[in-house]
Amino acid sequence: MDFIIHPQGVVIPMVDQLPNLGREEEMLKAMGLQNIDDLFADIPDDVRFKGPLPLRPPQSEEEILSDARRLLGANIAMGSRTSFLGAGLYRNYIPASVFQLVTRGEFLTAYTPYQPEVSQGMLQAMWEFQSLISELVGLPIANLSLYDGSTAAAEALTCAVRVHNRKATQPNTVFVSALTPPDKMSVMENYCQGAEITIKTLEHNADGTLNLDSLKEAAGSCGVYLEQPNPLGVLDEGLTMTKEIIGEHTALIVGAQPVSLGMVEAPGHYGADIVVGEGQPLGSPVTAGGPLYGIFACSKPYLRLMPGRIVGRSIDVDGNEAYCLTLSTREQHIRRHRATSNICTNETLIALMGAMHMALLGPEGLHDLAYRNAAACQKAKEILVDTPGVRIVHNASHFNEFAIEIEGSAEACLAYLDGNGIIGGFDLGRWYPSITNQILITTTDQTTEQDIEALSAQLSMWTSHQGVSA
Amino acid sequence: MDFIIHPQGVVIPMVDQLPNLGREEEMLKAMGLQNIDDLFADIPDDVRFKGPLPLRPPQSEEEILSDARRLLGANIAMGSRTSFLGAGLYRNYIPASVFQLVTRGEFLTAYTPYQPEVSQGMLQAMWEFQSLISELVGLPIANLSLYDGSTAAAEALTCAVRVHNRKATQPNTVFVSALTPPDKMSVMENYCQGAEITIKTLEHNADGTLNLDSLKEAAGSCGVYLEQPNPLGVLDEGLTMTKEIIGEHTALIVGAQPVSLGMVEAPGHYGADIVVGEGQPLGSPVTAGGPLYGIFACSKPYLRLMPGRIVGRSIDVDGNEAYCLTLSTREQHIRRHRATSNICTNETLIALMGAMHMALLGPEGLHDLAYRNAAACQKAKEILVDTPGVRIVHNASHFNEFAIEIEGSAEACLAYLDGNGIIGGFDLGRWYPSITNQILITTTDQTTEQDIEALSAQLSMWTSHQGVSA
Amino acid sequence: MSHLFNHNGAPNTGYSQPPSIETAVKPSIPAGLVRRQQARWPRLSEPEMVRHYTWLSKRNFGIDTGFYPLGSCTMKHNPRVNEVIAQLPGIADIHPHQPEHHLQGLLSIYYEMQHMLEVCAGMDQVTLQPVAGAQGEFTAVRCIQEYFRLKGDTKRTKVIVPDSAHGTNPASAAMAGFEIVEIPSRVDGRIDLDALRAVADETTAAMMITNPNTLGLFEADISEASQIVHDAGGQMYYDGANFNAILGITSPGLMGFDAVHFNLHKTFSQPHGGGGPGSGPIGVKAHLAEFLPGPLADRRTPTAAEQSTAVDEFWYHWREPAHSIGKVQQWHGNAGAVIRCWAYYRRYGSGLTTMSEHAVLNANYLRHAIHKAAREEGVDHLFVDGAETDVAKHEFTLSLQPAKEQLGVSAMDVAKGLLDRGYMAPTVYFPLVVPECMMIEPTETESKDTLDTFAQHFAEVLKVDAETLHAAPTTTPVRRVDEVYAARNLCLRHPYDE
Amino acid sequence: MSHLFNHNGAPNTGYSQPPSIETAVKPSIPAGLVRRQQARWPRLSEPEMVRHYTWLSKRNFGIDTGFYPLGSCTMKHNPRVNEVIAQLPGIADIHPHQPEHHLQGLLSIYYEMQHMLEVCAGMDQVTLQPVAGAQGEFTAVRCIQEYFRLKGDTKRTKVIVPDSAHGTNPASAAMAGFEIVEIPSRVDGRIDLDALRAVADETTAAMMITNPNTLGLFEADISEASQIVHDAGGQMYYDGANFNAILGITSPGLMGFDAVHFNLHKTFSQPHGGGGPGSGPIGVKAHLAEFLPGPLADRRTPTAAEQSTAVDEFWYHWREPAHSIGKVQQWHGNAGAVIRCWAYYRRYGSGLTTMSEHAVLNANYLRHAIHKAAREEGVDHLFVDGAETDVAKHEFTLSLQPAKEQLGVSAMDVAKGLLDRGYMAPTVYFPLVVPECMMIEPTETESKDTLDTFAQHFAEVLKVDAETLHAAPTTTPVRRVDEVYAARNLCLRHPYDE
Ligand SMILES: Cc1ncc(COP(=O)(O)O)c(C=O)c1O
Ligand SMILES: Cc1ncc(COP(=O)(O)O)c(C=O)c1O
Repeated sequence: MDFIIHPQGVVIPMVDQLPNLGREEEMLKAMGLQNIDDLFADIPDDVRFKGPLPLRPPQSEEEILSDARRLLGANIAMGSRTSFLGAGLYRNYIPASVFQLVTRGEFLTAYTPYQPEVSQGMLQAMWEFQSLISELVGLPIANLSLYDGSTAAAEALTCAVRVHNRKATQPNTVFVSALTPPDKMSVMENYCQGAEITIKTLEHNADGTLNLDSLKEAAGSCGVYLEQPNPLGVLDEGLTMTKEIIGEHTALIVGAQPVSLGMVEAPGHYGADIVVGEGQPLGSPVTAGGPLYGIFACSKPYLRLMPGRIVGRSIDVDGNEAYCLTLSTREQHIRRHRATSNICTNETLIALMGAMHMALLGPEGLHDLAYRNAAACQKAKEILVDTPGVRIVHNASHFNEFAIEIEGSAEACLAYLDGNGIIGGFDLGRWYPSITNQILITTTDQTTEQDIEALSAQLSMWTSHQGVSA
Repeated sequence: MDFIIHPQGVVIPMVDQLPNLGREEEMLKAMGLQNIDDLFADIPDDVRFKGPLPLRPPQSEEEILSDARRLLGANIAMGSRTSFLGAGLYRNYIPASVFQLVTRGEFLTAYTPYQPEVSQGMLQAMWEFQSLISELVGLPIANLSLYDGSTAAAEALTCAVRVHNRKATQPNTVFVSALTPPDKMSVMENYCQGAEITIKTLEHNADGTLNLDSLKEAAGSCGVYLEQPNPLGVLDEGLTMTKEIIGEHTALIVGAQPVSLGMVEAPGHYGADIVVGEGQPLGSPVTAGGPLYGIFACSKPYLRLMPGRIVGRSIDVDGNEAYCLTLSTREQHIRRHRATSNICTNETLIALMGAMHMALLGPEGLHDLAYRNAAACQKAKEILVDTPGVRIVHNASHFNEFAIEIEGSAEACLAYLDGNGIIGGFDLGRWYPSITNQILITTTDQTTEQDIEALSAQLSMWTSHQGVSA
Repeated sequence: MSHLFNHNGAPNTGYSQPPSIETAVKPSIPAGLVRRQQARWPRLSEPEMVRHYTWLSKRNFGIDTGFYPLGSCTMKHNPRVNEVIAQLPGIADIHPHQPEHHLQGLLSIYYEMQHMLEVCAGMDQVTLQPVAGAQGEFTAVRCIQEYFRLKGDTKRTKVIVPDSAHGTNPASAAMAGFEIVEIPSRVDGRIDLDALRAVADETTAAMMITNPNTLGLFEADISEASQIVHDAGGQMYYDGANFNAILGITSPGLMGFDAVHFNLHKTFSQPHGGGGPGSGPIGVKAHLAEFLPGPLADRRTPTAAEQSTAVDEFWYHWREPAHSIGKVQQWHGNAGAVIRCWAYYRRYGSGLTTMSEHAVLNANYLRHAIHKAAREEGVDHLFVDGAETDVAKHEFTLSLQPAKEQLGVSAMDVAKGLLDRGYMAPTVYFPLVVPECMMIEPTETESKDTLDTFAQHFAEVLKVDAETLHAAPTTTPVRRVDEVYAARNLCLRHPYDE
Repeated sequence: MSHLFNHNGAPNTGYSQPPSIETAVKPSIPAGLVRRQQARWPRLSEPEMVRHYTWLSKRNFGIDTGFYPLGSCTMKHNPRVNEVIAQLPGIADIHPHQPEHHLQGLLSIYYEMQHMLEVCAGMDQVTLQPVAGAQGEFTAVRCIQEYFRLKGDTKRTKVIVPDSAHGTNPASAAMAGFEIVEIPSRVDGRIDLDALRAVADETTAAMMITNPNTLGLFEADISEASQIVHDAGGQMYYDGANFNAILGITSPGLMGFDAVHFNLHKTFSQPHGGGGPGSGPIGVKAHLAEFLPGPLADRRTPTAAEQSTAVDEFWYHWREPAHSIGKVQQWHGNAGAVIRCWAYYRRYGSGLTTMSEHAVLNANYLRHAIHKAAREEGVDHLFVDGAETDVAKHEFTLSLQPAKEQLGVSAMDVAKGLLDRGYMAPTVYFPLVVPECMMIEPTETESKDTLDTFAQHFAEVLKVDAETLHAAPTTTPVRRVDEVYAARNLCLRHPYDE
């Protein structure tokens, strides 16, 4: 028993989670045992801990909450500053009803719906999620989430190899945009190395668009991974021509920012075989990078070799509509080491938030959300183009991000902005080490005109400081 | 139609609550009508509004939330300061599960359980609430809430008159402690005047306790209203003798602070016929004074003349346990102008929060919560007794409040404390105009030793300033 | 079944508390006041508590569960952002006794709400203090009483109410000490002006009425009624429970009323919470304004010192009306409800008219759809309109008297039949003037599909044989509950000894 | 039925947005990229959306709904304050790329969690990056792979797993490119050391095993197994899915393991969310530490400038291990889950041992109660223990093989019978080594009453005739779902044309 009797007589912590505290004896007696230790008689003495865990004492709910408030309060929430940081994660407003519904215990505290008869709620919700994603990206099939955008991209590569390797003239080879952020690339490499897949890179033009000549080399490989908008925020019309170039037997995998698809063509409509993406901008807060949800959608030929769980609509014994997990023979719990992926726990609840957000938006709402993102981006370009010392790097169309070049080092500039209350964007040098003076500026539906003006003002201050020190 | 087409083409507000926007024509046509105005043809022209309501344009959810954050953020939450303000409302910690469960739509969005077959959840929860309150105050009957502590007290007075008037030697008369806060007294007066009840007052001794001689005058009246702890925070042992003094035919009504009942005797156990109180300290935030919930409990003789709704345990046609509203012949929807009260909408959801909090506390938890309140009070007394210029007014036992006397005016002192980040308590001059230099100091489970030390330090600063200026 | 009182775990099971402050001397209770026997409360761990209340919730029907056409109750959707707002510390953690400079945000919202309600009702001054409709009625009637008292007009001891009035109207007036004079409605459900003329005299303090009335009909003669009462020297009181029908279309002020209450928990979407909390502000014409309970939110130009704390170009402050009747709740009313309703108001703003239009559109459409479905299913002979009318407002009544007579099926039976089909039943047996009454209010937040489907189900229930309907409901958590048993075998709390 | 795609209201029905920023030139999409056909999404108003998802939730079973004895899944109560904490802006509104001085609170929590897991597991370094157990396995196996690669030990291409292993073990190792060697369990469900000796050799990279194993039995020979694998030059990998049984009692470190993953969504109460998210940190011994994916949270004495921003006496910062395999998720793992689990940890602290003790107490008590109830009901001949043992750990298995043989009643039939009695069914048909397996894990957050009642129901289900059980469940939202139909008539999204 681990009661802590406080000097003043108050009995405290951990009690509140253990309904059988105080009943141990009664329960042991019923089993014919003397004490708790009898239950651990099968654990050899030489592997047993001696003494209590060297950890801090238990706390009450109030103390935990107060420590959490103190510690997390010491973090600087993006919303408490003017922020232009995105680079893959985007803070759009999420309607209040989403949080209130997703925390209903029936959703929150359920396991994977292995017993469909009592899990119809989540099963149907995920089937609807698949339907929403399918329409969003323009492909007939979607699974019910992978871990995040990066693992979805990585699993797309191995999936492409599984599907195309036999006919490939460049077997075990995939091509990935050289712009792919190194953290994402690293995930891809980890996922690919076991399958002995070689990842080659595709080059880009100075205006940020894909070099279509470079793409030609990818023909005959198993797959090509490109993003739209690309990591520099550039909308690349060239992508509509890629499928034609690489041909039928090479998978075109497009990584899409889901909010952009309110205005930008669905990749499935210009030939993508697989569309992946970070689902977060729809339905989920940024949450320091997780939990998020990975979108994975594909066309028919990929179905039986794709990763992740899928819900199918079926009937029950009375012929009534019912939903269940299907095609599980691809999965680890059935196929074990021959499974298409090792994924088990995925990101269902975050995908559910995505579904709820999509349900509230509707097609026009998604368009408007995209428009608000894009308008803020356009405004930022309009203002920054006139800001002394700032150059917009790519003369291109952008969705909600674009690169700027500033005087001096990006790192120093961002530190300066930070000192003035602005999270100024992302130092592109962290992705592309040869670049030292470029910042990726991100706008979302939360960006205001004042935010942009504040950024512009501080950037021109920065420029003038640079002038002085130069 | 009230779409607002934004210059940039985005369609906005109010749309999200009206599922039939855009379907008006179709629906009107089905009815053989031309336009919405046809539905209002029965309203004479001379009483119709001309032109739109002169109100501000609609806002989107985001804008409302952002305005709410801005405006409510401009209020100073007690938790953002060191606070000793109570005087009837007390901020104890409420476990997180209470909020999460009470906002479940099934509870939140239900009406009064008029159809018991589909309202068993709230009915049983309220029956359990009655049981919890009954045990808490030591009386067999409790209703399922009145508006707040003041209306509960007021309704107790009229109830006492209904029950005792026939045998009273002082008919239509009740006696109320002279310490009763004027705002509460005002509610009592409003409720009593219609029934032509005279409210007389009971005097108190210099140590804050009830003057038992004064009480003798109340014998033969319909009822006596006293508080335990009293409005000065004093625990008055004398109350255990009041029932004997006033006799069988005069109702003893005790207003109790529910948290105190973890340590202090239940009024029902020392003769109270009716116990009322402000339920807020159990389960509810202070919320600027509402919604709260009024506790009303009584002994058998009052049952059929008491105000408010009551749930009874019953059976359904199959003989299964079932709950329903009962004794509704007392209520306005049946008895109309002869009802025992006009109450209809009450404070069920807040009472439910109370029930949840009580369920989590259990008897020992309530004791500990009371103890924490009292220990903070004791500590405050220990520290303030040694603080220069501060005098503890009543040499008495206190639960979680006590009066101090300070140098100079209480109002100025509180303003001084406020300027130093401390909500210093309640200026007793607001209740008792003849008193100018007393402050009611309240502690709760949220009060820390540092809080008390900060108060003491600032009070001695205040004293020294007073010395200088004097 | 899950029973709270069946749980009996270890001490402090549900909620572990931090240690208390250490004191030199233990806090003590006077010997005669020490609690001897703890409350015999159950002991639940957090998991048990969460599961118990989750289970209970699943046995409860709310708007979120399904269509809730409860007449007179305006069961509209409760926007979810309002709940988020009401939990912000700037409202949840505020004490009403904090000084005004701590409460500028709250005061400005109070001011805005008073103003909005004044505009919508055509009244001169609103107070947000009353915490429910009934309390609003009582408060307004008290103000009227004080008004006459101050004028020395002491003979006015009566309040007139139509027989179709909600029970709170007579109850509230009686609580204030008035004698109730009930006047019968006309056969068509409207106010009988002759009957009114017959009773309105120098003893009349006020008439209380709602418009649209409790049958959902607009009282076209309302101006004349006002005239009659005013001519007799009385005051006109508007029961605002049916405000959802007329926002931006007409107002009590335009109809000649002197006082009105609002049910913010109806018209302005404060969730009903299974019975409460609500909020029942009242608005009055200028001659009654100084009798209102305080405090009212008022505003002025800020001083230089105040400027930095001000939330806009004004400084907001509390004000006590000169002849205030005093208080009806100890604090400033249900501030938490006011905040939610402010958020609701902001969503519509000047577009509140559209809200009312849709409420009336939906009610009339549903009425139409029910009659149509009944004709198609051949059951239209089993009910009639509660009152004849071309258009209803936000609700309408049906009389099931024909079903009762022809089949022995009562309005209650039909109600229970609807429960079996997953609906909350409409209000039954109110107003009392309609025999076997069913009162249906869909609100503006229900879709056409929901209305169509409900109409179909309504007709189908009427096709069910009487025996089956008498036995309904059968699919609910419990079957028909024995209310007589409950009253005869009173069991009002956990019986420890059973 | 409520169908999302049946709703088709007005544009922007569900969520009204503020106006966009006005720009000089309209933002434009390159002509070839303009979306031509909008997604054919439904259009729901907020009330419709709220009701739809409320309805769906009512058709879903969670821990809050009832007892959820799903073996291997550790369905313990999810403390509610953790959800409040996870929604604080200091975690929800944080970007992983913010500079370290913006993230001192987060970093300190990461550090504390790493440290706590290191202590509990007896490992030298933990990384919080993997976002689920399976990803943890993959990550650790990748680290082992790189470890051998750096050592130039290139022949180690095989990973040994017992046949009772969870499917993710072989799947993860295979994903990393290893060949899987499966070794059979002994009849008593434990590891067969001889079989292990037979396969452990210079090609062995690692053995993956969980202890207590998937039958809920503690592998008493675990040290010897470690010895065998280590002698062969391989690494020992501990599948931490069953950590709930041994916290504070023993640790993978003490048992000789080199690497371990944790399922924070099992042991540390991250809610399962209907399938995720989870969090699958891994811990390793020092020799593997520099291969872990980064960033790790580390700390040092703050500089003078840093002191004001520090949350305690340290300055926290990210660190990249020298030979890191790189990343397995793009950011810092599931930070939101880590925060919840940190809150959970704080509630027990050094008392985590008590938590495990109660998990094991409850499992053994339930096992005892089931056998007892079965004897009393005369159905004890219908099942046997999945493996013989005196005590189980946090879960145990039963084999329904006798019921299958004697009555034709399968483990699945019994599972469905339990659904009808309001329970979630235990895990069935896993581990594969137990015929007609039922795997039962009550967790420490269930009360004795719940366990007693479940045991009784379990016995009663076994008394139900076979035909009825084949037809079970009958009281659930749908009846037995046709999984074959689903696979044969693939319908994976809304069919617009139906
Ligand atoms: C017509 C009418 N008047 C008055 C009231 C009383 O309002 P409340 O329940 O808020 O006290 C109601 C409430 O049902 C009503 O419908
Ligand atoms: C024994 C065992 N190992 C591994 C896993 C995989 O963990 P996750 O689902 O977090 O990927 C599980 C999950 O069910 C498990 O039970």
